[in-house]
Amino acid sequence: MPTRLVEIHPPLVNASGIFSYLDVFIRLEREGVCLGGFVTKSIGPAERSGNDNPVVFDTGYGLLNSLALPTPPLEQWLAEFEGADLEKPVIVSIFGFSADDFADLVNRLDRYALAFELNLSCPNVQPGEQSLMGMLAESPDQVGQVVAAVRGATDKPIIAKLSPNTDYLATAQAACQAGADYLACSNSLGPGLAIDPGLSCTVLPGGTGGLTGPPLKPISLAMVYKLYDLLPLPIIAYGGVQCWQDAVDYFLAGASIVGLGTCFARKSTAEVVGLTWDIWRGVLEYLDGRSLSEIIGAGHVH
Amino acid sequence: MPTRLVEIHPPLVNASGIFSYLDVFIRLEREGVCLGGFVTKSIGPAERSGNDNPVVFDTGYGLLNSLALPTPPLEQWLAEFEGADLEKPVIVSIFGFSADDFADLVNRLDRYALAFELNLSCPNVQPGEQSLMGMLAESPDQVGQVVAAVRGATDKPIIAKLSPNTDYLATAQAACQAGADYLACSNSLGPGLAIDPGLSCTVLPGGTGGLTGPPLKPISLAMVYKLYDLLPLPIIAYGGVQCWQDAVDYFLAGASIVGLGTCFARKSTAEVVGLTWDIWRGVLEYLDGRSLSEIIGAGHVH
Amino acid sequence: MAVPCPRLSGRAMYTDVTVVENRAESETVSSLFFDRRFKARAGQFLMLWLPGVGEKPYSLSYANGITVKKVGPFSNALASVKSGTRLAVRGPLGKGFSQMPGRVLLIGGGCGMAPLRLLAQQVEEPLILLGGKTADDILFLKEFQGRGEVKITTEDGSTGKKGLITELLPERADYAALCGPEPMMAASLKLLSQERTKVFVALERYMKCAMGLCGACTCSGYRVCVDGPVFSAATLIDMRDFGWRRRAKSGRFEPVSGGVSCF
Amino acid sequence: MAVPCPRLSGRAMYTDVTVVENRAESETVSSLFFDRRFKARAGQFLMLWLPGVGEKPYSLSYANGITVKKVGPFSNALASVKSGTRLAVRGPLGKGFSQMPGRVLLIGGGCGMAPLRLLAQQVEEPLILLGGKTADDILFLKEFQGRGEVKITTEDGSTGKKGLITELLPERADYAALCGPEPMMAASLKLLSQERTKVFVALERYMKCAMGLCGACTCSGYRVCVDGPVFSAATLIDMRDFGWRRRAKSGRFEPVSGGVSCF
Ligand SMILES: Cc1cc2nc3c(=O)[nH]c(=O)nc-3n(C[C@H](O)[C@H](O)[C@H](O)COP(=O)(O)OP(=O)(O)OC[C@H]3O[C@@H](n4cnc5c(N)ncnc54)[C@H](O)[C@@H]3O)c2cc1C
Ligand SMILES: Cc1cc2nc3c(=O)[nH]c(=O)nc-3n(C[C@H](O)[C@H](O)[C@H](O)COP(=O)(O)OP(=O)(O)OC[C@H]3O[C@@H](n4cnc5c(N)ncnc54)[C@H](O)[C@@H]3O)c2cc1C
Ligand SMILES: Cc1cc2nc3c(=O)[nH]c(=O)nc-3n(C[C@H](O)[C@H](O)[C@H](O)COP(=O)(O)O)c2cc1C
Ligand SMILES: Cc1cc2nc3c(=O)[nH]c(=O)nc-3n(C[C@H](O)[C@H](O)[C@H](O)COP(=O)(O)O)c2cc1C
Ligand code: FES
Ligand code: FES
Repeated sequence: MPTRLVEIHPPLVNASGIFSYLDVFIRLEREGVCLGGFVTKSIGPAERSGNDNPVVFDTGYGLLNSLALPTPPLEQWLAEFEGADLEKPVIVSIFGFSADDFADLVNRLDRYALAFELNLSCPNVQPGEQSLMGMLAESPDQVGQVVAAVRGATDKPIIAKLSPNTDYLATAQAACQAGADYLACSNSLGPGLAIDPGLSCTVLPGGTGGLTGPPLKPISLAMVYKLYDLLPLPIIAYGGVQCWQDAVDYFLAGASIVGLGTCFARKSTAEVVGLTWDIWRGVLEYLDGRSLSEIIGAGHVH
Repeated sequence: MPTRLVEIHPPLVNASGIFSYLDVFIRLEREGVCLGGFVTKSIGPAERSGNDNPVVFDTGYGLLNSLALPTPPLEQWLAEFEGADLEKPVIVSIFGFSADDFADLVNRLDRYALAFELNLSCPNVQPGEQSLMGMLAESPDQVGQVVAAVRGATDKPIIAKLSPNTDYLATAQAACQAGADYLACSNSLGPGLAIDPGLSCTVLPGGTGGLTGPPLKPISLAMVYKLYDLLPLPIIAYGGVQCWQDAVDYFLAGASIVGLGTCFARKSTAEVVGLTWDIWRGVLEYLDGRSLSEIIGAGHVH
Repeated sequence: MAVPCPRLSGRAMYTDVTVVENRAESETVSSLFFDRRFKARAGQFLMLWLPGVGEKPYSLSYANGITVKKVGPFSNALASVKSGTRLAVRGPLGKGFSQMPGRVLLIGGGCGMAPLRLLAQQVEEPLILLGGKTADDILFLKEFQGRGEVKITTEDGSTGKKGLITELLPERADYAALCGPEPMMAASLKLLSQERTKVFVALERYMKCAMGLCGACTCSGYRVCVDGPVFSAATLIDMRDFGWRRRAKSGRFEPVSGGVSCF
Repeated sequence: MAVPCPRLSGRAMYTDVTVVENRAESETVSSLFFDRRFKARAGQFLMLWLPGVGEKPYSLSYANGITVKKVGPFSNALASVKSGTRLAVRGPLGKGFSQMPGRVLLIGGGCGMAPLRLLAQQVEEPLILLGGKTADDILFLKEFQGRGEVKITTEDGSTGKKGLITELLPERADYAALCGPEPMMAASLKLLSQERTKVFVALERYMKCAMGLCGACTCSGYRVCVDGPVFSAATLIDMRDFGWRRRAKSGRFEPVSGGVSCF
């Protein structure tokens, strides 16, 4: 068991890049959302616009996105954190282009974070860039350096967010050795491509985008299951959760916390709130009086 | 343009492992299926039972399978080919555990094949095995050796079937250099895992299975698109085709032939025949008099 | 009740059922009853999954039950589950028997009596012919007698007429349904189809995906899991393999009479 | 017609439309008409995608059309598409205006007149107040006059009363709908809500996903693309950012009056 625990009750959060901003979290908290905490969009070292629209494409079975990490200036983030009237804890997701970037961000944001989630694995890029996935998740060495730099800068829990498209066992091991407290599985899949047959051209800027939603679920579930066996770190599961059964699957595979993203597509604030309650109530009914810890990893029958 | 062309009209086939046997192909041909040819299940060097049931799991959005390459004895395959009263051409899919295995199979099966599809990329295993994906698709070197061995054994077109889970650009390049005539994108994704919350255990033998159907579509489409730009080889597209729009997407991305697999789930012979016609008629309406070659790759607007 | 999952609506892979009774029908045959009734036509089947053991097809013999003959590892494990056990099942799968208005002949042997039992509930006053090696093979006798006239043959004469079921044929009928060992069905079919009878036959083949994809269950190109397991005589004419051979787990052909048959 | 795709049924991302007319409404404003009518409530919008240029939200001004003011690169490109051009659109998206039985006041400024034009068709005998800098800003005048009484203000007095639209307030009404520059709407709201009028306001924010996921379009935590763009006065009370600030493409805050506004 790690010394640094992420205390989140209920153990449900939004996924990074979903809802993104503190004002949306405050709104959802006021309306009674059933999440134990929130995860910010990935905050970067400098203002970025991200890609031009269209940045999402619904395949009918999952979502492709190529937001490519838009982020307001860090000063604005700090002001927003200062002014935020929020009771639930916030996991701060960060990204950068070097270990120093990550460490600097942690220094500036430390007092606002319950924990830091390191985005090591976004497959999306603005034109001409290399992706975080390419720079970091594909290289256990790089991942080790980033985590070590962050470890040096904070005592808060560190969550290493992995990619399903790389050798995640190696990345996870590197993150673990460098001092990560949690693993997060997973960032988006692929990337994939969308074409509009009517206009006969690709849809997303640069053609491709990360795939999320139901297609990711079995892949991410396999990651959680394998990493639970391999490493002693607790796991936050992301990927295709739509209903309580999906959340239960992740707990059985070994996740301690489950994150929700694409399932909120097209949902108003009231509908978002309703869905979180449906999911958590379903989990409670499944537990039928047992504690959650009894089912975490219970799908590992050998 | 390759010297060795796979002539298939209409340019639709079943995917390997779907329907699998010659007697099913004969039945579908008699009933008027709208496929230009058939692809056998992957034929191996020796009889194999594959995994114990359950070998499939429907996630509700895609299919996990872990058949793990069952194959009757080669002698039976030869007898079945001899006796087969089939008009449409057959692409023979083969697999082996060494370059020699592949070459031997080609020697024995050469006279029955329109072309050979090399399964370099199946992620499924019987307990204790290494997967074809792990042995071959993850190593461009190995892929080069297998393709070269097959090239030495036949003048028939060689199709290298790639994995979406590995560095497919490198694999494709190795296959191309070693003399492959076609690329096939792609074999199944992941693998992914399925858990039964009711019984609190994993479903598939060994836990994981390759993911096919709609989740694979955007990933495989990205592969086709990128490989079309990178290499001069024509492409056979597999992955998540459910309707004519999906087939059109693949043609626009650069595929010359499109394969159908998971879309046939739960369909009777008559329904399979109907679906193939729906897909091909949709493509023809989309073409609206143009020839297919006009749209192959036409989604590449720069 | 928890909100059902949109992902699973109408396409859940498994239904969890609890065994509420395990009833011995004979020395080697048991029926399992579930806490759930299935809306099914006779001839349709369930895939029953025993974690760690396997997953195999069984015909519904009751709206809420199946009947299993102990012949190998899976069927022995299945026949010995205790009441209270939770099982995961897929189905009902496949095409069952059609409506059969008119005079119906039901012809059953071995575990074929399982789907026939359910079918007997779904047709009016059938004439029922049952055959077995010995008295112990004749299942559900009371229930069949409650539905129509029953005639029996056994090879050892321990009950009914001594001999083969084919000796009771031809009986005149508008429809006939055959469930049993394939050689018996093939022989009966030959005798029957010369008469003006619409004949339906329930086949068994080794099943893997049970969703029409893998081809494992092919009988002369028909995928038994989706095109069958019930076929009309008109289709059977086209099926060379019927009564002749089937594919084993690897896809290897074996004679239908070979192996440890459950009949 | 080709069989529709099960994958796409009810959840296709884009609808392809063809522009059948590009009508100049003024020097800087054009309406595009499509070969397809949308079932929509006034206030709902389409995401319009111009490959290589971008994708932006536009309110339906007609059941089969939108109205665009040329203010920047995208709107200029859009306003210059020729009839016959094929476009891909998403929508109608968002929450439009509710039913408004009773006396309705429509208050519009700038491109806000676009959704208001459609709304004027959906309510009975509205009283319509239109404001602009100059006569050229007053759109759809004939069509508004065909639906109810119209009062106009312009800042330069080139048509209607010289002054601001707020000077025509308070008008008594059961409902009021406001579409226009945010400072104008904020000022009007203050005057109106003291009366017993149910007020609805249509907001604009920078949109990326337009499906409620990314948060780009937030106004004080409400995601305008799914919770709006139409909000009731009751909700607006809770929205500090209304009339104050909005997020730009990066998420950076900017004043609502800043930048090249389309109003
Ligand atoms: C549509 C269908 C309905 C069936 N209904 C019943 C039923 O109501 N009652 C019943 O007792 N049995 C039924 N069976 C047979 C059952 O599925 C098992 O095959 C049987 O119980 C033997 O399994 P085992 O592992 O115990 O024996 P094994 O040692 O595996 O096999 C014994 C014999 O059964 C055959 N067999 C094995 N597995 C399968 C399979 N998955 N499908 C078809 N044949 C197989 C083998 O070829 C062998 O000859 C049905 C089969 C099918 C295809
Ligand atoms: C719900 C909604 C409905 C709209 N309806 C109409 C309409 O009916 N007619 C019309 O002409 N315009 C409408 N707009 C505004 C339109 O989407 C564009 O913003 C506008 O055309 C300017 O785009 P541009 O690229 O030409 O100018 P730019 O140079 O990009 O921007 C000009 C100004 O518009 C703002 N803006 C840019 N992009 C967006 C965006 N995606 N969403 C919101 N604001 C943006 C900028 O902050 C800037 O102040 C609507 C916006 C929203 C959110
Ligand atoms: C629109 C969108 C934006 C995202 N932005 C981020 C991001 O900024 N940082 C990050 O680590 N992951 C980001 N992701 C990935 C999600 O956090 C999550 O890992 C993924 O969507 C899988 O979960 P889901 O299937 O429930 O959506 C984004 C996903 C989407 C759909
Ligand atoms: C049940 C099943 C069995 C398969 N068996 C094989 C196989 O033997 N050899 C092979 O190359 N691919 C095999 N595949 C992969 C398919 O050929 C195909 O690449 C994949 O299913 C993607 O296409 P789809 O999404 O249309 O199903 C199998 C797939 C399924 C679902
Ligand atoms: S069992 Fe796979 S096709 Fe019938
Ligand atoms: S534009 Fe993404 S949430 Fe509204």
